[in-house]
Amino acid sequence: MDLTLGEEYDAFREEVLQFLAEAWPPRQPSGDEAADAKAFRRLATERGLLYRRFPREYGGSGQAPDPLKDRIVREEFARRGAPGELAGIGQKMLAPTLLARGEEWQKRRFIAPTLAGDLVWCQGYSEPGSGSDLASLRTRAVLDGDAWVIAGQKIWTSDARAADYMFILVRTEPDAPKHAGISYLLLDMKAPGITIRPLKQMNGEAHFNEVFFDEVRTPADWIVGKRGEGWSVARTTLSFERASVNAPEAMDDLLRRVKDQARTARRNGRPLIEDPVFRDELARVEGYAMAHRYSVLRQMSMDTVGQDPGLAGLCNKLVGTDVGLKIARLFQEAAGDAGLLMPGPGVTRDDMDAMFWIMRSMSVTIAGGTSNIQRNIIAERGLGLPRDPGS
Amino acid sequence: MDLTLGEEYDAFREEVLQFLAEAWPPRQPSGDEAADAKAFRRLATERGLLYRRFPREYGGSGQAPDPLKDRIVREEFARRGAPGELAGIGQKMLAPTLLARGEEWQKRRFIAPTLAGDLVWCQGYSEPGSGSDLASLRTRAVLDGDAWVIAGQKIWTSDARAADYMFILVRTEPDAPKHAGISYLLLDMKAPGITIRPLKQMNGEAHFNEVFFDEVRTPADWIVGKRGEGWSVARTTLSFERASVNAPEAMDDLLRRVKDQARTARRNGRPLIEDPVFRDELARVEGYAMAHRYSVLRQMSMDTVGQDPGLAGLCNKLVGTDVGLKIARLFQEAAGDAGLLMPGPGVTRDDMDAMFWIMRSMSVTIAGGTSNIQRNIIAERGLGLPRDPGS
Amino acid sequence: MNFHLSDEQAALQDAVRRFAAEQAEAGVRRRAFESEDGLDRPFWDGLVALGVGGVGIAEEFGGLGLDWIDVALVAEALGYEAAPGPFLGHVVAALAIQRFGTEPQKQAWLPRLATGEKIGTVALAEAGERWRPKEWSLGLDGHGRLSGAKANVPYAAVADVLVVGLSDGGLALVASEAGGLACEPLDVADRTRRLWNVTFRDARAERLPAGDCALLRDALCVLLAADAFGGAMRVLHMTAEYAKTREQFGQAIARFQGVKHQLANLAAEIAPCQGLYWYAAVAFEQAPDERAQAAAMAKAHLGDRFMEAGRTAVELHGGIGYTWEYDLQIWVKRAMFDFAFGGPPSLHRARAMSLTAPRAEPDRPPQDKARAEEVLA
Amino acid sequence: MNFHLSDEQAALQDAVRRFAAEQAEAGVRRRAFESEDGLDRPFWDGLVALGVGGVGIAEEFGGLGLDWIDVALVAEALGYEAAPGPFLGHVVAALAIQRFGTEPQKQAWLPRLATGEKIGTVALAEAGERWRPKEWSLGLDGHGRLSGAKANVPYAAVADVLVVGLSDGGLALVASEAGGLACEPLDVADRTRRLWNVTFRDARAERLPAGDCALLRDALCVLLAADAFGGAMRVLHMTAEYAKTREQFGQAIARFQGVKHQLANLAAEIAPCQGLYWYAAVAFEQAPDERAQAAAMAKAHLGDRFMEAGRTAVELHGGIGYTWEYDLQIWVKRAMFDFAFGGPPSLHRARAMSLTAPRAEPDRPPQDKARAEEVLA
Repeated sequence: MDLTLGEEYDAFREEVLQFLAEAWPPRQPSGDEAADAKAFRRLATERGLLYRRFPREYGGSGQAPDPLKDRIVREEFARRGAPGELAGIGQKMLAPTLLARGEEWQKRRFIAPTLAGDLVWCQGYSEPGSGSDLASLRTRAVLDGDAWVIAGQKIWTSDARAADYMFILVRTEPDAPKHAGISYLLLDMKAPGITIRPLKQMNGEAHFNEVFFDEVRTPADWIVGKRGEGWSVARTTLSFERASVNAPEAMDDLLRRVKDQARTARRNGRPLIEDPVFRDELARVEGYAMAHRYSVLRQMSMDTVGQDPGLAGLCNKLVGTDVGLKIARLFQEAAGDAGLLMPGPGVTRDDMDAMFWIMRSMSVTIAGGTSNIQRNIIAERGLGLPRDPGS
Repeated sequence: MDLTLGEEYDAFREEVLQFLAEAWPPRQPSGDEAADAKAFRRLATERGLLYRRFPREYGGSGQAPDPLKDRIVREEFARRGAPGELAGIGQKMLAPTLLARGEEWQKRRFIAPTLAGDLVWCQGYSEPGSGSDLASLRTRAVLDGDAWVIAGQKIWTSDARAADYMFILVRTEPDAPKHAGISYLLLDMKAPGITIRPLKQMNGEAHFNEVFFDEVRTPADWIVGKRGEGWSVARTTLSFERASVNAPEAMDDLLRRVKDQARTARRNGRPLIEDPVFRDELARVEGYAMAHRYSVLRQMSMDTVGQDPGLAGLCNKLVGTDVGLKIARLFQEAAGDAGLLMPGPGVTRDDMDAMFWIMRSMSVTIAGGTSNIQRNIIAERGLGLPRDPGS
Repeated sequence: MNFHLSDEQAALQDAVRRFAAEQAEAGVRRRAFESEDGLDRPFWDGLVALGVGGVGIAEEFGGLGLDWIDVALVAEALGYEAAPGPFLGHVVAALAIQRFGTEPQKQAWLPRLATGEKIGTVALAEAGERWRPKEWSLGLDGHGRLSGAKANVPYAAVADVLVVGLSDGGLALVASEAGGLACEPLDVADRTRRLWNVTFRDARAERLPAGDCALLRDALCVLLAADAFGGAMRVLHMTAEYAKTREQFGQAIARFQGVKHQLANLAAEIAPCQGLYWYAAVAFEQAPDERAQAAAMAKAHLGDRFMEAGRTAVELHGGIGYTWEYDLQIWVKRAMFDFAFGGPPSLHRARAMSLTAPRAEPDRPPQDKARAEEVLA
Repeated sequence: MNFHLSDEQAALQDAVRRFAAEQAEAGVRRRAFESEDGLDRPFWDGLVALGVGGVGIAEEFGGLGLDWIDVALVAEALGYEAAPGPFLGHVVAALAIQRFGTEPQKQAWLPRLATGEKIGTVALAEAGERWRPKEWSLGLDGHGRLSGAKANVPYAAVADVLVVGLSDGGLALVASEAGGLACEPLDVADRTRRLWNVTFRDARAERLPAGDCALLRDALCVLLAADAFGGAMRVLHMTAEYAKTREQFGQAIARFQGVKHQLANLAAEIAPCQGLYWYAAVAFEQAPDERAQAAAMAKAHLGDRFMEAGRTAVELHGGIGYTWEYDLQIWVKRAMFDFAFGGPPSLHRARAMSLTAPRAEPDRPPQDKARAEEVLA
C-alpha cells in the first residue's frame, strides 16, 4: 500500500500530460468550441485515453479496464480544462448495456454516436405505480407486424425533452410471471404518440418528466436481449447506475462549498467557520466523507486486481446519500437567512447554492433505488440475512 | 392551562404539609427506623395519602385515582424525607393485577402485606427462548391433586433471592393455541425444587437471576384468573410496567448528575460545562428531556379528567430509553479518563456514577419490551398501520 | 402545572383548524402558495371572523382577551393546515401595542387589528442573520423619524402598521400610509408566509413606551414552535396515510416493518413535543424568569424536529414527495421557515444554555431549584 | 493512492487473526479477561513468535522491518478477536526507541522487544484527562532522574521498559529493573487491556534524543482506530449471526425487516471505515504534513463508530448481550477503551479542525490543494 500509485501509473500520467501538452488547448482553434471539444475527444480516444472499456470498432479505445488510469485521465484533463468522457445516461448506462447484451448491428449503430455525444438518451423505467418495485411496471408493448406498439406511462424521466432516443422497459408477455414478462426496447423520442409533461420539483427545477405513450411504434428489432429478458438486461444497466451515483468527488466538492460558505457566513459577529459547534459538526461530517472517499478508492484498487469489494461496495449508495444529507444540514446552518429563500435564479446542479442542495439532498434518498431497498441489499447480500418474503 | 395546579390542589398540598408537620419525623422515635417508617406509612395511608387506588379493606386508602395528587404527595414527602409508597414489583405490578383479576381471598391475603412491604415479590415471565415473544414460553405446570407442579426455567428475574413469592406465567394447556395455553400462578420462593443462579451483568451488578424449577409445587388455588387466562392477566400487569419505566423524574435526575459532572470535568483547561460543543449537545438532550417531561405531565392532566393520551402516551417508553442513551453519551463525554474504568465499588442504581449509567443505559433498550416491540406498538396502535404478520 | 385545555381553548383551536382545513380543501393553500403576494383576503377575513385577528387583544378593544397560549394554539392549528397569510406578524404586532402602547396608540390600532380592518406586522431582523437586538442599527432620530433597513419582514407590503425593533432594545410604530418606506419582495421558499425587505427613509415613527424587543422575540419563538409542532404532526399523518395506500411488491408499504419503524421513530420524535411549546407559551405570561429560556428551547427543538420530519417524509414518499404538485413540499418549506426565521436552532440553544448554565456557577441556587420544581409541579 | 495490500501484508494479518481466533476458541480471551493482570504469557509468546513483537522493528534488530500500516493491520486483527495483552504499548514503545533512540539504546532494547524477551510500554497521559504534551508536568532533573506521576499506563506492572512523555515534548526511557517506580493497578472496564497509574520517585531515565511526543500520539491514534475498526466489524458479524439464529414469534429475528435495516445501517456506519485508518497509517510515514490530521480523524471517527456499534449490538441481542457471560460485553468495553484512551473523539475532532481550517484563513492555498489531490490520487 502506497500513497503514490507506483511506477506504471506514474508513467501513464506522464503520457497523459504529454498528450495534453500537444493537444489541448487546440493549436488551431476552429472558433466553434463544441467542434473543437469533439475533435479533441476523438483524438484522445484514438490515443487510448477515453472510453477505455469500449472496443475501437464501437467508438471506444479498446483498453484493458483500469479505474486508476481512468482516474488519472479525469484528474489531468480536469486540471487543464480539457473535455473528458461525456457522462450522460447514454454513455453511462445505455452504451455499456448494449456492449454487454446488444446485437452486433445495435452496437455498431448506437454506441459510437452515443459516446461522441451525437445521440442523447433518456431512460424509461419508473411508472407512477412502480417505484422501488420496478418489476410491477404496466406499460405494455404488443408486436404488430414489423413494430412494437407501446401504450402506457413513464415517470421521473430525466431530460426527456432533450433526448433523441429512450431505452424503455415494457411488458410484452402479459401472461408470464412478473419479472419474466418484461422486454427492453429502444425508441425514437420523435415517434408520433409521445407526450412529455415536465414535473416541477420542490426546488423549482423541472429536471424530470412524465412521458405518455399512445400507441407509439418502434421497429421490431429495436429490442435488446430476447422477449421477456428485459429484467435481466435492465439489471446490467442498474448496476452501472448504482456505481455512478454519489461519487465521493461530488461529496468532496459539496464539502468545499459548505466550508467556503461558512467562511463568509457570520455567527456571533465572527465567521461561522470559527464557531466551535459548527467546527465539531463539520469534523463529524468530514469523518464520514473521508471514510467514504477512502473506501471507494480502496474498492477501485481491488477492482483493478479483480477482487470483490464485498460489503463495503454494497454500502456506497446508502453512505453517499447519508453524507449528502449531513452536508445539507451543514448548509442549512451556514445558509443563515438565505435558508428562507428559494435557490438563486439560474442555479443548476452544476452550480449549486446552499438552498439548492438543502432541497436536492432530499431527492437523493430516492434516486437510484430508495434507501430502504439499499438496506435490504446490504442486509441480504452483504450480511447474508434472509430475503424479504415476496420481494 | 396554568402553571399552578389550581385551588383544589393547592388545598390538598396544604393538607399534606399539615399532616407531615404532625407526623414526620415521628414525635417519639422508636429507635427502629424501619418500624418508624412502617408506622408512618400506615398512618399516611389511613389519612388517604398513600396507595390511593387500593380500597381500605386491602390495605390501601380508597381514594379516587388522581395522578396529580399522587405527585404532590411524592414531592412533599420527598422534600421532608418522609417514607412514601413502596415501589417494588409487588406494589407496582402484582398488587394492581390482583386487585383487577384476583379472587377475593387472594386480595385479602396478599395485597395488604405486599403494600406494607411485608411480602416481597419477583416476576417469572421471561425464558431463555422467549424474550419479546413472551407467549412462546415453555415452563409447564401440571395439576396433580391439590397442587400445580412446575418444571422449567425463567430468566432475567430481578431480586429473585430477596423475594418471598413469585408470580409466574406457565403453560398449563399444552394443546391450546400459543396464547391460550398460559396460566398465571403464585408461588412460594422457599418451595423445594427451586434453584436460583445470579446473572452477572456487564456493569458488575448481579441484579438479575436465572430460576430453575424442578417439579416445584404450589397450591391448586394459587392461580390468578382461570386456567388459560394467564396471557390476559399478564397484559394487565404489563401495562403497569410500561407506565412505570423511565419516568421523566429519573431522566431529570440523570441530567442534573451529568451537569454536576461537567462542572468538575475539565476540557482545554476549563470546566467542560463551559465548552461550547458540550453545551450545544447538552441543550439538544435537554430539548428531548423537556419535551418528554411536559408530555408526561400533559398525560397526567389528561388522565385526571379521563382523557386518552393517545399517540404521545404510546411513545413514552421509546422516548425515555432514547433520552437515556443520549444522556449516556453526555456522561461518556464528561467521564474523561473515568470512561476507562468500571463503575466505582458499591455503586448502585440509586447512587449511580457516569460509568454505571453508560453501561446501564444499554440495558434500558431491552427492559420492559425491546425498542422494536415499542416501535410496532406505536406504528400499529398509534398510527393505525397494519399489524405485523405472525405477531 | 396543570396541562389541561379549557373547553373554550379547545373550541377555538378546533374552529380554526376546521375552517382552515375546509378552505384548504377548496384550494386556498395552493392558490395562495402560487399567488403573487401570498395573501388570500377572503381566507384571512374568515380567520379574523373566528377571532384570530385579536385572540390576544383585550376585550375592551374588541379582541378575545385570551392569553399567549391561546394564540399559540391557533398557530399550531394553522401550522397543521399550512395556512397562508399574515397571522404571525399580525398577532405579534398586536401584542406589542397592547403591552407597550400608550392609551391613544392602543385605541388607534387594536380595535382595527382585531376586526381585521388593518393588518399588522413586525420588523425586527436586519440583513446578515442579525436577529438579536444588540446587533441592530436602526434608531429614531430627534424628530421621531426612522431611516435604514429591516430584513425579512412578514407581509410588509400589505401591512398597515409595522412594529419596528430599535437598536436600543425599544420598539417603534410606523403606519405605512404615512409613507417613507419601500418594500422589496423576497423570493421565499415558504410561499404561505411571504417576506419583504423594508427600507425606511425619514419614515414617521412613534416610540412604544417601555417597548421590549426581547419579549417580542420570545413571543415569536413560541409561535414558531407551535407552528412547527402542528406542521410536523401533519407531515407525520400525511406520511402514515400515504404508506397505507402506496403499494410496492404487492402490498401497502405500511406493511414493511422498515417503514413502520421509520414512522414510529418519527412519531416518537414529534408526538411528545406539544407540551414543550405549551409550557413556553404559559411561562411567557406566568413565569417571566423562565420565559426566554423556555421559548428558546421550544423554538430550537421544534425547529429541528419539523425540518427532520420533512426530510424523513420525503424519503418515505419517494419521488412524488419531491414534486411541486404534491403538497408535502409546502410543509417542508414551512419547516425551513420555522428553522431559519428568528435565527437557527443552534443560536437558540446557545442562548438557552447561557440562561441556565452560567459560566462556572452552579446551575441555580438550591432554593431556586425548589421553587422551579414547585412551578413545574 | 494505491489501496492495495501486498501478499505479505495480507499473510501477516491473516496469521495473527487465525492464531488469535484459535486461542480465543481455546479460552484465552475469557481467561485473560477474568485474570488478575490481563496478561496471558503463552498467548503473548505465540503472537511474538508470529513477529508481532517486532513488526515495525528493523530487520537488523531482529524485527520484521515493516511499516506502521503493517502494525495497524495487526491491531485490526487483534481488535477483531479482542485479543488480550500488551500489544499497544509495546509496539509504540518500540517505535519510539527505533525512531528516536541512540544506537546503544536501540541495541539495548530493540532485539529483546522483538523476541518478546522484554515488554515495552508508553507512559504519556497525566491524571485529569491530560493527554496532550502541553498539559504535562513530568520532566527530567539535572541528574537524569524522573519524579512525578503518569496515568493510564498500559501493562506498566509487567513492562520492562517505559517510554515516558516529558513536559518539554520530549521522551525518556525508564528501565523498570532500575527501580524508582511504583505501579497502582486500575479497575479498568476493558480487562483485555489493563492500565496502571505509575509514580516515579527519582527514577533513572535516559532521554531519547529528538524524541517527539506528538508522533507517538499519532501512532497511538492510528492503532486505536485500527482496533476500533476490527472490533466494530466483529460486533457487526456477531450481531448478524445472532439474528440469524435467535427466534422470536416463530422465526429468526433476522427475518424482521426492522432488524435487517438496523443491521444494514450498522454495516453502512462501519464497513466504509477501513480506508480511514489505512490512510492514516500510510500517511503516518509517507505524508508528514497530513499525519496528525489523518490520525486524529481516524481515532475520532472510529472511536465513535465502535462505541455506537456496541450500543446497537446490545439492543439487538436483548438481555443476553448485557450479561457478563456473553462475550459481546468484552467488545463493548474495548469500545470504551478506544473511545477514551488518548482523549475522547471531540478532542481529536477539534484538533483535526484546527489543523485543516485555521482561523479565518482559507482552508489551504490552492497549490497545496492540488498537491493534496495528487497525493490522494
